[in-house]
Amino acid sequence: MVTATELTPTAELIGITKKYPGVVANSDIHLSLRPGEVHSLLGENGAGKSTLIGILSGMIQPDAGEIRISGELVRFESPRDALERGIGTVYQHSLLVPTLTVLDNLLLGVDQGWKLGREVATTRLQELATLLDVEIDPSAVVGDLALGQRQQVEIVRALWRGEGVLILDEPTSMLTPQGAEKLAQVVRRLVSKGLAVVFITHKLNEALDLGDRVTVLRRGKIVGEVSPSDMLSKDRKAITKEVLQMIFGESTKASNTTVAKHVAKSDEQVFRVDQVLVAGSELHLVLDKVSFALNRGEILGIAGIDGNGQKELAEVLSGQRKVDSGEIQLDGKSIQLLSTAARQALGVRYVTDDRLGEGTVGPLSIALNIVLKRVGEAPFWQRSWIKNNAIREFARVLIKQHDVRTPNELVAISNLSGGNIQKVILARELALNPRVVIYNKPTYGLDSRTAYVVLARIAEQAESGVTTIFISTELSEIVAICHRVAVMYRGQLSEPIDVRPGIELQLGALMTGSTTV
Amino acid sequence: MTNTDQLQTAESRFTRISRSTITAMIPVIGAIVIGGLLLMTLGRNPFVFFGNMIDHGLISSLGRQETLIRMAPLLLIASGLMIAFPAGIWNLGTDGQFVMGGVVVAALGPEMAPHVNGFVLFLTLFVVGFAVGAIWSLVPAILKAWYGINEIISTLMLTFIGLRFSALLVKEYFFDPETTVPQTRVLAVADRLPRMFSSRVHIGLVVGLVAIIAVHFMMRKTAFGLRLQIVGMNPKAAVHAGMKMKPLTIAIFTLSSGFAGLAAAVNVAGVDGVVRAEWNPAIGLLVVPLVFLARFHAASVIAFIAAFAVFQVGGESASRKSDIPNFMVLVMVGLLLIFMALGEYMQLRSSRKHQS
Amino acid sequence: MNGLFSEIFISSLISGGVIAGIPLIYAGLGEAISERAGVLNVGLEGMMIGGAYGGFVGGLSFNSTWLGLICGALTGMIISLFMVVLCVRLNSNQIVVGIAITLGAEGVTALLHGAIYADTYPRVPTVQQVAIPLLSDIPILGPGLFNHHLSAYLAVIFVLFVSWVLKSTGIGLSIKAAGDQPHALEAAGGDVHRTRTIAVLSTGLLAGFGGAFIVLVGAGLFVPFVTNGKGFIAIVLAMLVRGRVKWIIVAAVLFGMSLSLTTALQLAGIDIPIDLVLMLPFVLIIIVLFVFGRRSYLPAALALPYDREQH
Amino acid sequence: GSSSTTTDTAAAPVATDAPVATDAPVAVVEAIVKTIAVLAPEAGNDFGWNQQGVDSAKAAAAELGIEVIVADNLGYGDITPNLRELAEKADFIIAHASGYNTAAPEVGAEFNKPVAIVDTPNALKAGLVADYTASPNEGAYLAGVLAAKTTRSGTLGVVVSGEPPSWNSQSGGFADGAKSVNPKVKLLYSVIGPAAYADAEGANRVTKTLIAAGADVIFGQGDGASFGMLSAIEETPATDGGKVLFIDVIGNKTSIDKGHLLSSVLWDFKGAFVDMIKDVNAGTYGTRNYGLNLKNGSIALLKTALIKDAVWTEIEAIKASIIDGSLVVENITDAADVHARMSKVTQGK
Ligand SMILES: Nc1ncnc2c1ncn2[C@@H]1O[C@H](COP(=O)(O)OP(=O)(O)OP(=O)(O)O)[C@@H](O)[C@H]1O
Ligand SMILES: Nc1ncnc2c1ncn2[C@@H]1O[C@H](COP(=O)(O)OP(=O)(O)OP(=O)(O)O)[C@@H](O)[C@H]1O
Ligand SMILES: [Mg+2]
Ligand SMILES: [Mg+2]
Repeated sequence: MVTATELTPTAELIGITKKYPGVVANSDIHLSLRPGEVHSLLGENGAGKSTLIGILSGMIQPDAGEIRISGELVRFESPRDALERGIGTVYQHSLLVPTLTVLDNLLLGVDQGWKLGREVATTRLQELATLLDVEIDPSAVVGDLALGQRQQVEIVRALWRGEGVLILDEPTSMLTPQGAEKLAQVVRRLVSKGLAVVFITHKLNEALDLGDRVTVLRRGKIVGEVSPSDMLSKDRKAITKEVLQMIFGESTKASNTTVAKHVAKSDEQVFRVDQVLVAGSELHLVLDKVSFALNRGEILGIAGIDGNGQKELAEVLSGQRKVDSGEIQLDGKSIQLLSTAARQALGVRYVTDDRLGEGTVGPLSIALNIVLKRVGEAPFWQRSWIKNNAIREFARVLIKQHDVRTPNELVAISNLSGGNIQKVILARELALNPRVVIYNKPTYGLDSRTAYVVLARIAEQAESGVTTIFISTELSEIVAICHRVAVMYRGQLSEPIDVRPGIELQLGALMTGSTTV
Repeated sequence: MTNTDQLQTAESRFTRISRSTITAMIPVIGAIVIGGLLLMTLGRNPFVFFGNMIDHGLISSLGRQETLIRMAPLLLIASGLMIAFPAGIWNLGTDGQFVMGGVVVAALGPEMAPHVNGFVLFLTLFVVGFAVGAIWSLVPAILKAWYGINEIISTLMLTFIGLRFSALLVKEYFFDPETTVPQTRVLAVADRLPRMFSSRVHIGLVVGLVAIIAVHFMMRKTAFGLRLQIVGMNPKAAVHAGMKMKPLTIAIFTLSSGFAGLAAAVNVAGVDGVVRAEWNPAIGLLVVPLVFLARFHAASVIAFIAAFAVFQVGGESASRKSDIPNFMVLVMVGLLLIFMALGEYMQLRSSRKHQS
Repeated sequence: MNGLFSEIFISSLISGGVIAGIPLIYAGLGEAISERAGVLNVGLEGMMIGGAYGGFVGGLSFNSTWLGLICGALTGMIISLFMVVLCVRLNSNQIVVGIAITLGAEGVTALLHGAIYADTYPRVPTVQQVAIPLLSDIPILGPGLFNHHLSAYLAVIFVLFVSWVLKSTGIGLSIKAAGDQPHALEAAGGDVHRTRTIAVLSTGLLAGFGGAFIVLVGAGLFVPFVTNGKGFIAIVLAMLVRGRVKWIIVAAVLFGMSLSLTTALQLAGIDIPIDLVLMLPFVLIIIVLFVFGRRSYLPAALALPYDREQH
Repeated sequence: GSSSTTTDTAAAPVATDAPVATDAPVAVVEAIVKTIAVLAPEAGNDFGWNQQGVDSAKAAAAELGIEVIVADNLGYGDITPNLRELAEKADFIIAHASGYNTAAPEVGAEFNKPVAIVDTPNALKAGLVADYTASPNEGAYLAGVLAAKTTRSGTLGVVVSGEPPSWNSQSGGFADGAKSVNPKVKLLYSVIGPAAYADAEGANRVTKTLIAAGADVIFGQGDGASFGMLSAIEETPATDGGKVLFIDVIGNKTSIDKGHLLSSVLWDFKGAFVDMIKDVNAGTYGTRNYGLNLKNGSIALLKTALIKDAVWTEIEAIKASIIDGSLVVENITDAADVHARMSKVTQGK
């Protein structure tokens, strides 16, 4: 058997450097992508992974360095040039046109003369969907899809266009474990046909399971590699330890998702949702008589495949969406008619999963995004006048506390890496002294250490009496920190059940709509 | 507003202002060169033309005063736009708001003048002008806040409607029975806004400058200003952060168009003293590009408006002296804007180079 | 029927409404294309007046309505190059450049007209009307709607063509993507600059054609400012139909008809002040906006410059 | 040139130290006015209001051997900068637009310079302000007679670009003149549309509509718009298949006519301007107003080849009776009165 190493690399990045004001995102990076190999790219948030693959996909122009495709020196002026060389990419943040249908998004940018080949494309889409074992309605408008569904569309598109290299930047962050597993199978099959794959993830197990080779970035530099031979020869535990060391440097704490779970939840009922109904334009209801009640300090997990009404539930609870009927109570008082601001004042917080769309204001500084929900409040504003120093001071503290990677607090938040943006959002919400917090996929895009810290923080807050609704597609996280868990399926919420070891199977069944276990 | 400058240090603000002052000069020179070529092809001497333009727009005492007078309403309209545009509200109806404010002020002024002192008179006229301008945008404001209806359409349409409606008001209700042409009574010269420093420049200029500086700091330093910017940059984030979109939207429209009404009040009480039926100076749309070019920064807005007024006042005079229709002024202003846009591009590019 | 409400009178009213509406279809269609591609073209009025003048000169020089229209379209396209270079390529502010184009084109055409034609006010060649068989025989409506210069019908064909392009072709998809999420277009291998360039040039072409139509078919000659704000009305109509270009025909003709209606109301001796009558077309637009225009949709990237590395 | 355009001849004093002979301009030795300025809102070559004003000022200056500064295209906005600059240079200012009737006297007072304004008779101020107002209704009356005698269909069209008092005065005079010939004549009246004076396209459209409604003579008033009317008339045959004819106002479009120009109500301001300057020189300016009328010849009906001699003779007779006062033409300025004189479409058979 010929090992991949001996073949000419499909793509080679040589001496790539990219600087942003105050940040060296990539520094003299050398990376070879070989046919038939999955190359896992690891690194903490802001390490420079997305920048690197942005350069390979033609989105970003490097300051120095060169790219070779099958040995030939190329210059990618635009993603088109990369696509023409068979490089398909799933970007970290959805790059689909929200107003177009799934099908038209797939056809976008494909040269095919005057008339679009919609029929052919539909067939191809169905094939790929079957391959991934997902259901994708080609005529659905992308803007109506949940983020997870969008990610599936992106994967389909990358598979379609990436004949030589497939780049996957955190493709599984929005997928269910089953979905991730399916993706892994597909990737395996493609690789066996000679494709080169770059796989970025923060889930170490995924990276090691799927990757033939691992490269780790830290602060823009390559800090370590695990070769295919090492991958095969060494023991998994040893590799894990080694890789963690590379990712985070000296101080490495093992970060399995077992967070010390507290027991002290009181009997005092704080939050109650009763028969909440939101009618959609579709045939089925968006939220179909959702009911649950939470005690003080309790964490309720809400599991489910993305797009089953979790986001709508979160919005209804936070006040961003109106209910058509039903009641929401906080401390026995109805709050469903209150505005978002009024609910915030009562201590209801919502950590959105749409970090770019609504969670942050891109052109504003990190500091201002940190006080986004406190505009006008003391000590940041006094007699309505902004106190820049107070805001900056506060921001610096939170940036430090949450380890946000940025030159300073005045950087526009849109210039941060995805994970660091998420850290800012969490920092903002956790600092507010909340009573009831709704988290929607709070760890999505976070590196494992940060994710661990966040989960620990959530648990800790619950312990201090904060009531928590924890929406996630990661069953392991739910199992790790929740007291009870319920599953959303087509707008309906199952009866919450107590979390106990081995519950995953049962949840998995509920998530796909089967009522029997 | 490029908005990391929310929290900018004083130092970088200084460099920014000086840089924008320099970029303000390059376009002026560019416009003069191309305009000069056009003049030459039309057989006119460009040196004479621009000499006259600068002389009458900037250097001669008479012309300089006219330039300053011309700036007052422009500054006030700009103040309103500096609120609306960063908040993502396309108020393109300032001409209608201006005319409506002007008509009511012109009708009210002469009625009030004999009965009250100057201070009360002007304060009332300013408040009324502001209020009428604001009311004239109430329909677009409500349509936008409650139904999400496109305000570009509604404000433009309300300008067309306002022009007819103001004509109707003058013809049917506010007319001066002493004249045969439909126009309001005249606010006597003695009752106009006080002039400053024994010149002809009335205090409207001060009102304009104060307004623009106040708006500048309101947008950059107050909670309200930040809310408006957030609404403009990412309305979904504003909703997520719990901001009350309806009251904010109404406030944006009210302030923005109120300033257009105030601009008219200042002009009527300071310069015109009267409004005829069919009156429409149509200056609102001219201010729009200047405000964008200045990136909503008060110092730049003032500089651009000054340059613009010099071109207008000086250009009209120079056209006449060169015996060329004063459509030349339109061409010059068009060129100026194009070169300003180019200048902005070059500035952006050089600042990028600096960074890397 | 021998009275004033004769058929010929009514069809003249309808015909007048159509002729007033056609330039709005052309220009509105152009604007719709630009807007879908993310370029808010406030220079439409300037492109129309440029087209009007170019059409006038062309029509006179070649003594042909068609060649005049083509010259007008080309002039509009040449003017739109300013927008292409400054806004699409150099990322200048679209509003600034648009207003500059409008002011500059108004000024230049007025200057040129004053220097060349103001002593003679030449009139353009007479237009050849073509009655569509059968349709033009429909009583009352037929003659007014279906007896026009061929370029009037061409407007409808253009609209159908653009509607098809937007819906069923790759460039159509690219245009929509360039307006809604330009980064996605690039990520998919499209070219935002190229797409917007095509869109803006099409806008110039159509606006120029519409401007030329005003002179060659509508007014019969050029006078300074002859487009009279029609460019701004066209912008409004393009926004009103919210990207569904076929509705531009309805909107433009309705607007034209409401102009005719103001004449009809006056002739019918409706005893209300003329200013109220003349408000009618604009009030109508607001009503249409309120009734049909809820949930207004504008492309997300409208009026924003595109820079690949800046999200 | 006319020697006296005054409406009040008794008030015209004779300058004692400068006996003025109109035909000997060089003789004006002691003239105070050496330079005059004329301000017009639109282009001075518009074959209409602006051109007549500018040309008249030039002719008056030529006659008196003095300088003239022309400032046209000034628009209706804030013209005080122009006024002030001209007030510094000129000895006498003609503000040739009713929209300037407030600003011009104010600036004149500021610089102590005499100004002439239009359509504002009661603004008279000794040494500073006087008004010149036309009575075009008399000329339009004659035009109405001409139209009624020329029409084949018995239907006349009146197209206006707006409803300022002087337009209304002409529309009313025209209607009365036409009805004096044939009380049953139909008068179709339309204001063009919202886009006002330069809307050639709208003018074309409205004119065609009136022609379709039966009009075969169009009385048109409107600056840039009137060219659109002319072009519509050239393109469109009357309902009987014959030619439609055009009656213009203020200016003389003969040089650009293609055989449809029946006549025009001509306005000539020269006489008024000459009289004004003389009064300034004589120190009597501001004690009287100046009028344009049939009597002093500053309002006249253009004679064209299309007018039959017999008709012209009749018109001359009517003109004489207006001049001698035996026929009084009502001067109406209100739009409602104009509308009342016009036919309604519903009145059709
Ligand atoms: N457009 C930009 N302007 C300025 N800085 C940028 C820009 N894009 C990225 N950066 C910075 O470059 C660094 C690398 O970012 P990158 O997105 O590549 O990280 P990443 O490894 O993908 O992180 P994550 O796991 O959080 O997605 C970060 O510090 C980020 O703030
Ligand atoms: N401006 C508008 N205001 C209100 N409703 C509109 C407007 N434009 C379109 N509609 C409505 O939206 C629907 C779709 O419009 P449109 O006819 O453009 O659809 P289409 O699918 O593009 O065309 P077609 O199916 O005929 O090829 C129509 O039924 C119409 O009622
Ligand atoms: Mg990343
Ligand atoms: Mg349809």
